[in-house]
Amino acid sequence: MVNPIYIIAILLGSAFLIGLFQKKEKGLAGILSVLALAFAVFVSVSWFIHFTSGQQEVLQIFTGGARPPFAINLQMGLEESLFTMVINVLGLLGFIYLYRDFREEGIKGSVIFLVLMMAMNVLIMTRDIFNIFVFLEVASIATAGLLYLKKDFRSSAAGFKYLIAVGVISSFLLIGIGFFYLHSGTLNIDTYLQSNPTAVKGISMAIFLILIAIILELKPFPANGWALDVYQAAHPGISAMISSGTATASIYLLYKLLPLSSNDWTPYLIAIGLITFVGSNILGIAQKNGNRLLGYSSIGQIGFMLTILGLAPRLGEHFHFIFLSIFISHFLAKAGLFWISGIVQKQNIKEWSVLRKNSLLLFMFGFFILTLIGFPPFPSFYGKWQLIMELAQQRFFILIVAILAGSFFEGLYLFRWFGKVMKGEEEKENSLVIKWEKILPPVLFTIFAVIASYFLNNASEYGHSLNLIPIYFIILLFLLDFLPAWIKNSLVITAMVIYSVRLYPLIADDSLRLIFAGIFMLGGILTLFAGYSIKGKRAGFFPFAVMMYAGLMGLIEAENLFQFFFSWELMTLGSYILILRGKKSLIHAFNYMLFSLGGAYLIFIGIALSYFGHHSMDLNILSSSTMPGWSYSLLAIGFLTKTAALGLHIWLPGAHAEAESDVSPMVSGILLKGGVFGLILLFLLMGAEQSEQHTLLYVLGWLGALTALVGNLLAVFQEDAKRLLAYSSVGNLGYILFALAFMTNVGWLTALTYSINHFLFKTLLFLAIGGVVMRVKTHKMYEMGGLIKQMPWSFIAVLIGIITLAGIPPLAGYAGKWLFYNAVITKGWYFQGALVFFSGTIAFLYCFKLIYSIFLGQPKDKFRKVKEVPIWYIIPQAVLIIGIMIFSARPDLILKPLGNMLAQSNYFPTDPLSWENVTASTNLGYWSGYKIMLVIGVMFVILLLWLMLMSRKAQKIKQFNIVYAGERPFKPETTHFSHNMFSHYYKALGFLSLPLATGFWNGVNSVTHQVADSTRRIYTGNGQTYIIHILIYILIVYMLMF
Amino acid sequence: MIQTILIILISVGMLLMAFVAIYHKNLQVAVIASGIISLFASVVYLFLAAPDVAITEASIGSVLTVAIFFYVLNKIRHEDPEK
Amino acid sequence: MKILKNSILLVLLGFMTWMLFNLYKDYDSRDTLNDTARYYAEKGPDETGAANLVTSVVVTYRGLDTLGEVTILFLVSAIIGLLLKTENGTRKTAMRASSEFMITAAKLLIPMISLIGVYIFVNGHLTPGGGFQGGAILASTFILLLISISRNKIGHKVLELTEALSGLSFVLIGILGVILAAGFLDNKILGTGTFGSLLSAGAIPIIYSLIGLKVGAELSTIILELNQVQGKED
Amino acid sequence: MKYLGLEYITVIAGFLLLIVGLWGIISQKNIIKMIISFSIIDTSIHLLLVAIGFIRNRTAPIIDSSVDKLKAADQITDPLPQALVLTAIVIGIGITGLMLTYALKLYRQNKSLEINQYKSLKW
Repeated sequence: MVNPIYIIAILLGSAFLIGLFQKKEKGLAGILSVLALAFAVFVSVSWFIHFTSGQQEVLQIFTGGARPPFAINLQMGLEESLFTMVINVLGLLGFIYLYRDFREEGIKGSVIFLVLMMAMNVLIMTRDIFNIFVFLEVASIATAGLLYLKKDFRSSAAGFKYLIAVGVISSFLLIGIGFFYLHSGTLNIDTYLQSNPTAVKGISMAIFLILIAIILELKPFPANGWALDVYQAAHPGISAMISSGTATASIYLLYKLLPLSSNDWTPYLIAIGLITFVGSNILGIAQKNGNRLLGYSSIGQIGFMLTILGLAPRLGEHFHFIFLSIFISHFLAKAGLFWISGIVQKQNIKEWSVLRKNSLLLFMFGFFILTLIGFPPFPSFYGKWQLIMELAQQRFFILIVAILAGSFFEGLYLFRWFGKVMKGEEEKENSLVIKWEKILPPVLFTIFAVIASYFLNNASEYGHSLNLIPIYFIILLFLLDFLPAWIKNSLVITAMVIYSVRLYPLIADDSLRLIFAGIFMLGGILTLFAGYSIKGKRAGFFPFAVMMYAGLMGLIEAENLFQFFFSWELMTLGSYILILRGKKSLIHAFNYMLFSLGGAYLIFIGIALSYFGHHSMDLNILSSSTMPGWSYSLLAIGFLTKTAALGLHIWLPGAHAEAESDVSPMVSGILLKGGVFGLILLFLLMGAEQSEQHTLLYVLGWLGALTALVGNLLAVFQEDAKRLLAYSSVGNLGYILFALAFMTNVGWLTALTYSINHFLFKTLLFLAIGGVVMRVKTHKMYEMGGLIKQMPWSFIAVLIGIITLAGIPPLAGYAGKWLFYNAVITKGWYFQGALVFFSGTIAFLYCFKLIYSIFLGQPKDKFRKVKEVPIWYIIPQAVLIIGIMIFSARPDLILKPLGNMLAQSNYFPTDPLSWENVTASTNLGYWSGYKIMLVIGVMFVILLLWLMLMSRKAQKIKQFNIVYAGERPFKPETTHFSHNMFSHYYKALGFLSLPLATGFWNGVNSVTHQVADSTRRIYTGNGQTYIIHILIYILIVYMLMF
Repeated sequence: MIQTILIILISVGMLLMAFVAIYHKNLQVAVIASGIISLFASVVYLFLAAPDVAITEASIGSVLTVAIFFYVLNKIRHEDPEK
Repeated sequence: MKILKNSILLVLLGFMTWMLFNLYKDYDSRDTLNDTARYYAEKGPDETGAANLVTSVVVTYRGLDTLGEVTILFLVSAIIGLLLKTENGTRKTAMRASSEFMITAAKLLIPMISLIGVYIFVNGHLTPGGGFQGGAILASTFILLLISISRNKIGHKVLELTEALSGLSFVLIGILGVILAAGFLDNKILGTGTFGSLLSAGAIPIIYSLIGLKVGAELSTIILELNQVQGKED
Repeated sequence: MKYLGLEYITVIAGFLLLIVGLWGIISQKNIIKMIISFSIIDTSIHLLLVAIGFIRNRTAPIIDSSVDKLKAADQITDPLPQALVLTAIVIGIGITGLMLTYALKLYRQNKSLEINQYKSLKW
């Protein structure tokens, strides 16, 4: 093994040697620097391998010919080797990234860089306090020096502020070191620790000064204005070094020095960390400058790590895993993002949409953003999960809330940025110049992050229980993204078929899961068929579609809460990106993500609360939650964000309406059932009919009823066909929620019937309407009209869809209604039932509007030549229609086993349906889908024949018959019957559809922005103010502590 | 005793010079005042049995630092905005 | 407004004073050496062979610190050069005409003062003073040189060469310590010699001379950079 | 009487100088003044450190004719803080030099030495 002292010697020696070189030898200088940095990487990696392969003994490196504490010693152990390794890898790649910039400026830049790397290595390894001071100064000066790469005034100003601030901070450090020596008689950390230190007031204050100085180096909010300016002004390559490198070294320093203090720093570190984490993430919301935003995010993440550091004594054996997971994601993602920022060379985050010109960059950008937010399967997810669960176990509920709030704010601005990059206004100029040395480091860091994910997954407590095959498949799809769409589509469909076949035996005896698996898989395959109509590559579609379906299937397969949450997040992420793909869906996808993120965190807290007092993650722990009220409510609200209950519904219409034609059915017909499945799981585990949660259920029942009413009502007033369907989904999910809340056998059958129905008809309708919209290129119904001739098939599909939707016999919708009345009467929720019944009649209104405005009436000139929708849309529609027919005629096929299961498995044993062949009966009456179908069918045929007989003499009227045409108004559509169709209803019922929820959320949004915007004014830009902040910060912590 | 009195006097002198350095309008004078603080400090070091530090402070703290200050001030004066 | 702001600052400073007073309260003068210092006093002279214990601490026991600090000066001189590079990249030196008297005086004084500087760092292990002090004195002679001789050609080259070579040698001697003696920067790579003589104390005189040269060169570079800038608009 | 020892006076002077320096750095708008204040803070800390190493009635840590090599431990002051101060002084001039260079650069780019003129970066 190479002695680690050579890292220092070689780096420093090369720096001095390069000082000898002349300007024209800059190529040589570059090579020498790379070699030196590579050597450092080699040494630290070999030590890391040495320690991870079982070696325990820590290497002590002595200098100056004497033993510590008399001379300075360095230490190389597992931790040191890990941290030097990551820093040296960063250094090597960071240097390669900056290579060209250094070259243009002569050779001195590489000298500074090498010295910075050397200083960071020493900082990690040294065991001597004064040595820390010296090399902190070296690192700060090198950092300030590297700001030279940008020559503008702002960069100089930032450099000066940085120097002054760091100067003041290190003054306090030095005072602390002096008094530490006075009281302890040593400068060596180990010697002091071994000497059994007693808490003398003097020394505890000296240690306080040392620690607070290191903490200030970590840029705690709000004493960090100087650092933000540097992040913004520096060359992004340098910012990457500061954010990932210097911060790493400093946080390790703090970790190393913390044991010195006999004071309990735990609460202070937690508070400092959390204030920083939440504070800078809130401030990030109002930030428009990309680099500064990354700065805020950096500082926030470091605050998070500080919190974890503070919690270390409480986290016990899990500490290392949690810390590493959070650390490595921050480390990789932040460096990667700063590097990408250097390629983009844009200030305002809006202009980052230029990234779209390069799909690799775009991919990496998204990858790093998601790594930061901590979505599964990205590395920080595992740590965050473990952390929250440990905190729950120790009843730190407020901490959980604070951490998740901070994460939420971070998610908020990162997703907004992400959205802007994906869908923001197109950059005109073609200015994305990409050099190999600029793209290599982020690519490598992406790969490292994938590897880190893999290892963290293996190391995490529940990771081995995950089914990673879908994840590998998603990665494969990313790699195959260059193939044409139809190949990938076939691949995905095949995979889903294979997956279904594999899955079936596992859940065959669990009808509940079987139904939902059927919806997810069958629906998935059907909707993917529509995708065959799309030519080209359809880049970036399939990985996320698979991600969504993988998430949905994961929900079904989940055996423990970890798997469940993992899949839930996966599903959210996939669907978000699918929705984002729509043309005008930027803001809607963002809203969807916000609600999903908030909902996911509520679910997270709910799981954590339920986990309290248990020692397994099994799903069953939900049934014995020690805080049932809280955990069930939080979980319910979390699931309701996905099912778009009233008040949480405002994201849905836009998201569903603006998505691509074949994505709308996916997210509406299928995805929403994910939320329903969550609710079902929750209600099941809450403990059947004898559930204690009556109040919660009662409230949910009301919520369902009101959602049904408002959703349907809002659907009535829509002019946009897809938006109408979307609001109708809100209403339909209201029914489902209402019926679920009954917690009776029939109630649940109702809910499940509605779920199946909604899947069938909403997928059908969205496919049909989506096909139409794709052809006529408008969403506005009053602009369509008379399309029955051009699109007879779509007409039939929509007709069948709305018959099912409206619950008109003979189709399956009626089955739902019949069950529903039975359930309401048995349960006795008459008033709510009446409300839901009333909303059912409202549904007639919009169903009529849908079919009339689009397909009947006067055809428009410009649509005379539109064709029927592609065959790939018709196939799935046909399948769905067949499905509706079967389910209508033989509902017993599904409902009978389901009812039996609900009755037998002790969930809902009372008052089940009794079946006699195809006829179902309760004590209120009976119903047979088959017979109704027969009767109505006969009636329909008779009526049709009669009508045909009667209207033999009817004459056809040409379109421009004067009797019908009249004068052509200026804007003909607006006089059309279907424009503003139900305005008179609006007068009566409009007050119900006032955008109260939207108003409320807008208010929340603007308040948050106001707070962020006014708080960040503490960063006045004046270096002096920053120093005053630092002094006040020291004083406040001091006063709290002593 | 003489030492004590001397040290007290020097300390008072250092504080006075510090105020001069901070409040004097003329930057040159302020710089020289800060140099004098260093010089006084090096005398203190001699009293405190630290000749090494005294020499260093005198040569670096009071001579070279002041020289660097002057070079920069000179430069700033020459780069008048009016030019 | 300004008064208000200043009084707030004064209150802040008042608290600061209070905090520092608490630090002072626990200060108590020492009457014995602690273990670390006792080791230096008892073992230092024999281990390192240096009579000046401060030197033995600076150069040997805490050699890594010294390496760091020398690096700081090295960094600063490099950074100043980078920061002050003029836009078109050319640099002019000051062209102040020097009087005959100054030149003569400088010619007389410079060798003498330089010698003093060299003497100080060569004797660093015996008498007060050492590399830093000697280096600083060398740098002062450099200032004299700049003042007295216009258009001097004593340019970067010599300084950079001195700087880099002495730095490299410092590191190399450090590495020799690993190979030949007990660790990085161990001075026992050479014999400790007769206590109190010039050629004693192992590598200390060599290292301290290198430090002296390096510090001198670095401080001179800093001054030179600042001086060259000055010439820009003259 | 104890508190009239050299080290006590020096420590008090050091602290007072530190406060004055801090005052200068937070009250003076001129960046040259801020840098001067910073070097005052530096000097004050050096004073503190040297005082910490001082032991009354002992000589400098140099083994010469006045110090018995074998009884050095009872005759000399603590050499370590002095070594630290040496390092700190050199670091101090480095930082001061760098700050001054930045000041010069700022003046060139903005023609002002007032710290509150450099606020193009904020929030």
